[in-house]
Amino acid sequence: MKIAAFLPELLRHLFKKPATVDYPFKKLEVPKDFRGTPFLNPDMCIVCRACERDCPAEAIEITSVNEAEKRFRMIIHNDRCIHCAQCVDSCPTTPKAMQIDSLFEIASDDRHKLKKDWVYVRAVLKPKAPAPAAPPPAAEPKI
Amino acid sequence: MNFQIPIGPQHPALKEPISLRMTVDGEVITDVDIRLGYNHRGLEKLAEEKTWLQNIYLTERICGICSHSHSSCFVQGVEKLMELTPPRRGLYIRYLVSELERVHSHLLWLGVAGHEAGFDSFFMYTWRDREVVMDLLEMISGNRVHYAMNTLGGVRRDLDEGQKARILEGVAILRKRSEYYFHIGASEPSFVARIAGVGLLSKEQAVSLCAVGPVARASGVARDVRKEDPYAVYDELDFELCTADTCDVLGRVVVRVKELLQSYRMIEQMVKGLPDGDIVVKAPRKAKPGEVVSRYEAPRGENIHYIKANGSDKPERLKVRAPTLGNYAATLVMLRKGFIADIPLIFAAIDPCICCAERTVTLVKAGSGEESVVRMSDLRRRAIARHQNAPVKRNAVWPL
Amino acid sequence: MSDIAIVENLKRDLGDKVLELANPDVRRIFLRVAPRDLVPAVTLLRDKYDCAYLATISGVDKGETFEAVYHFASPAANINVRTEFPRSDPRVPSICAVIPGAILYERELQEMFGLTVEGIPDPRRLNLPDDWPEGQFPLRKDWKHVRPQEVIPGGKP
Amino acid sequence: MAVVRTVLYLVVYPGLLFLFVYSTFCEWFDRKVYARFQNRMGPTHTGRFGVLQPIADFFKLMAKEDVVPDAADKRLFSVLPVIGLAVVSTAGLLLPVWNFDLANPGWTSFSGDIIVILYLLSLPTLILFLAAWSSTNLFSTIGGARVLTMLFGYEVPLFLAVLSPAILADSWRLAEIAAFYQAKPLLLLTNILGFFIALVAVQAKLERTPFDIPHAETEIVGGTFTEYSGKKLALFRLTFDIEMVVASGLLAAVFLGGFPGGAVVGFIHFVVKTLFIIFLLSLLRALTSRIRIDQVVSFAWKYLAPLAVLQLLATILLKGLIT
Repeated sequence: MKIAAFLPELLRHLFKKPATVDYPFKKLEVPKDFRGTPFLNPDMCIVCRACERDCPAEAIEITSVNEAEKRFRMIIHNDRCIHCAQCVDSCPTTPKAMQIDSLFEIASDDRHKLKKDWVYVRAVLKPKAPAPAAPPPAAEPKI
Repeated sequence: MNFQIPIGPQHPALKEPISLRMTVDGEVITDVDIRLGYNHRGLEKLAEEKTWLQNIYLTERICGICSHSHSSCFVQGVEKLMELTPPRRGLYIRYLVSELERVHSHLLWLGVAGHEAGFDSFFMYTWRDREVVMDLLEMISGNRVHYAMNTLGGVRRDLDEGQKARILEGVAILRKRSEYYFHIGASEPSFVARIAGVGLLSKEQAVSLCAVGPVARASGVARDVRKEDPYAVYDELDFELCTADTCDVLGRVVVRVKELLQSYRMIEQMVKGLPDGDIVVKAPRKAKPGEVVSRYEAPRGENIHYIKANGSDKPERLKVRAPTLGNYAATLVMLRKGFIADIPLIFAAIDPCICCAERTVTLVKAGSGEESVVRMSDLRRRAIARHQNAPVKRNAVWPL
Repeated sequence: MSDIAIVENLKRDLGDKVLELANPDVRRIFLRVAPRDLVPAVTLLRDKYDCAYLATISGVDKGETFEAVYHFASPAANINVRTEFPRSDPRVPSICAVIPGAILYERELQEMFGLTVEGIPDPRRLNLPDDWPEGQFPLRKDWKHVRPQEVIPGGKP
Repeated sequence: MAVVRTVLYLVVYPGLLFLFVYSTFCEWFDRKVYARFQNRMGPTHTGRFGVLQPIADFFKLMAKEDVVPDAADKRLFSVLPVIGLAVVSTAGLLLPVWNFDLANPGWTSFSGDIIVILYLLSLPTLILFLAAWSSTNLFSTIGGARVLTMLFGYEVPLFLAVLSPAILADSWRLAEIAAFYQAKPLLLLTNILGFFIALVAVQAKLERTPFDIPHAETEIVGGTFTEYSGKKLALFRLTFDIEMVVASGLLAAVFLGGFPGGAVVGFIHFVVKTLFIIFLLSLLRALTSRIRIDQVVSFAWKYLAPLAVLQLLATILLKGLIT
């Protein structure tokens, strides 16, 4: 039972630089593959809806704007998103249509500002396979 | 003359909403009634409406501190249902992250115990050193709290050489700091005075009330799922079972710090012995009908997931029993005969994760003492009288 | 005591009470008994098989019958005792006399599935709110919950 | 001229204005040193190095809503903070800082003023109990009981420790005691034991960790201050700050040889010595954890009181030797 067992540690830290970071004024850099906000690059997307089906928080919504010209609209509800990047893993395209950036300061006072949407024409698959450009069998579109 | 003190759902000492109604006589607690359900999110019903893949992230959000425990326990069970055997490397990474999570959870608890006892410098230092392991986890998994490392059939991210070296470095720093906290926790007189002889739970009580985890191990009950029912990689790692037999909060501090040191050993073994190969196996979307009980040693005790599948891509029944729930009956026994000053310390000693345990509540006969205003003179007389004949016999050495 | 030894002993001790005994995985034993033999089976498990530790009780709604699975954990193996009872009169004996810690899970069973646990020391409601309507048992399969449409305050929909 | 000096004395120098500014400065100093001990930053953004943070807190609280519980005894509930502030400020006037001459004692420094200052410093504890009692809240009732219980613990050792140098200096007047030790500084070393006892006792009087039991927020929410908010709470916190300044001023005067020199040099002495004592107080605060109420009383009577008596004995023996 030592009296003032903590004294040497306290005195040693008296003139050391504080460990706390002055956050809003000095920012910490985020590690390499940090999971921030998901986003879509529309030209790669083949509308297989794997991301919409696998998203735990139902934050991805794909609706067809106009069936004839195969125009689709995807809304990512970033206020519901839990940033788990499952959509990136489930996306069958290579290079990935769904990607995730490392932006974490996304707080806003209005939830509508958090919703991002893309209107895009469904990409015409490069005719590498003679089969018609049907969506891959694994995904059954749920209109 | 006693009156009831509501350590109500909202209280500075409680990080989460739980209601403890203490029937108090002066400073001594005579009776306790606990009431939960303020944070019940109907998780088991929700799990029946989500697919297996989505349920991984749902079970991960049962608790903020031990998120990887719940998701590993769930994924481990589902892999048995789907007869998947994840590759060795994937298993090693999964249980490396779970040991890192045990380190961060125990360091967090050490700080909270210090804060509850008013030892704020200890709280500041332990939480500063906890940042080392949080940065490691963020480097590995991309997020500080919900690591989302697990997927059906393995893990989602791999470890490269640079990360392995950084993990070993971090563990070396943390081992030195943990030994220092062990020394402080056991020798700072004012801190020991607050935790020695407080919250007594004898071994028989611990067994009969089904206490789990460090609370049971601090009362001499040597039960640990990693030793008793070793899952995945734990039969290949050598580590000791840490117990103490002082049956009080000091024993729980000692057990948790010893477990920290054991976790460092395991992490080093896992990082050095990381087999190579791929980290995940393709998983089907549907699971064959069947049921499985999967057990996992979370930082607070034993997690049990009972999963029943009916052949569709959604579970038919998911029953989750979090460790904190097992300790509630033991908490009420510990709280009786304690001081008001000890309430937050005893309650924090089981490291309650209330959002985990929100599926059930326990009870003790509510005290009959009604709320009554006591005259000043006899309040002071009783306060002084109580000091002369302190009713609680402290068997531990009490330096002050 | 290995799994096979436990299974043999259980067959010998319980004899005809054992309706079903399965050992699907290492250190996992599933035992089915009729509701009336539950308490003697649990007492035997606690005394002879060192299963004083009840992890939890899982209630399962199997359509026309209910099922309660009692998960015991001994240092040797995880023994799960299962009982089934018809939906028409959902009654199950309480094992609080044998295992004091079981009160927790029996009350959840009672509240979430609408079973009546006979001899339960404290039938108070558990973690459902006090103003939860009577007769509503959320974990039953036929209890459907329709999620309200999410309304975002302010601004365009 | 004398009227101007008195008004100046009352209102500016050791009076209200100085006490307000200096006590907020001391609180900033305490919070900054306490933060640096814990390897963190402490207040940094309000004014240079965050110096204006306590003042900012004070004015924020003054602007906040002031709720009086309806079951409470309204008049007593709202008048207590003001009385507390008044008591502690008058104690501040008695410090031997300026405007005293050794020859003829005036109203600011007379023989026996050490007793008056000790009495005025123990009044806030009773005011705290009344405040806790009049707010009829469960937690504050317990806080009030704890304040009284602790009073029995640290009061006697404090008095013994502070009075032993007075006995050696053979006078009850702070100015004379300070002058005595300025003349013979070597005798200060004999009071080192008394100094440490007084430090611990003042830490208990100011209810700072390890003795912040009456308002331990993790146990009984706000303790004595649970029902206080807005202006009343601001006044109470100011009372505690001024009490810290006055108590450390008292200890500096008695144990560290007072504040020699006229107005300016005395002022510098006053600032340096009180800041040194506040540094020791925040070191004590960073060092230990909060102990229970029954441990406070047993610690005070098992360790503090005997040591104080020992110090008194040594002083009396020494007094016999040197006269």
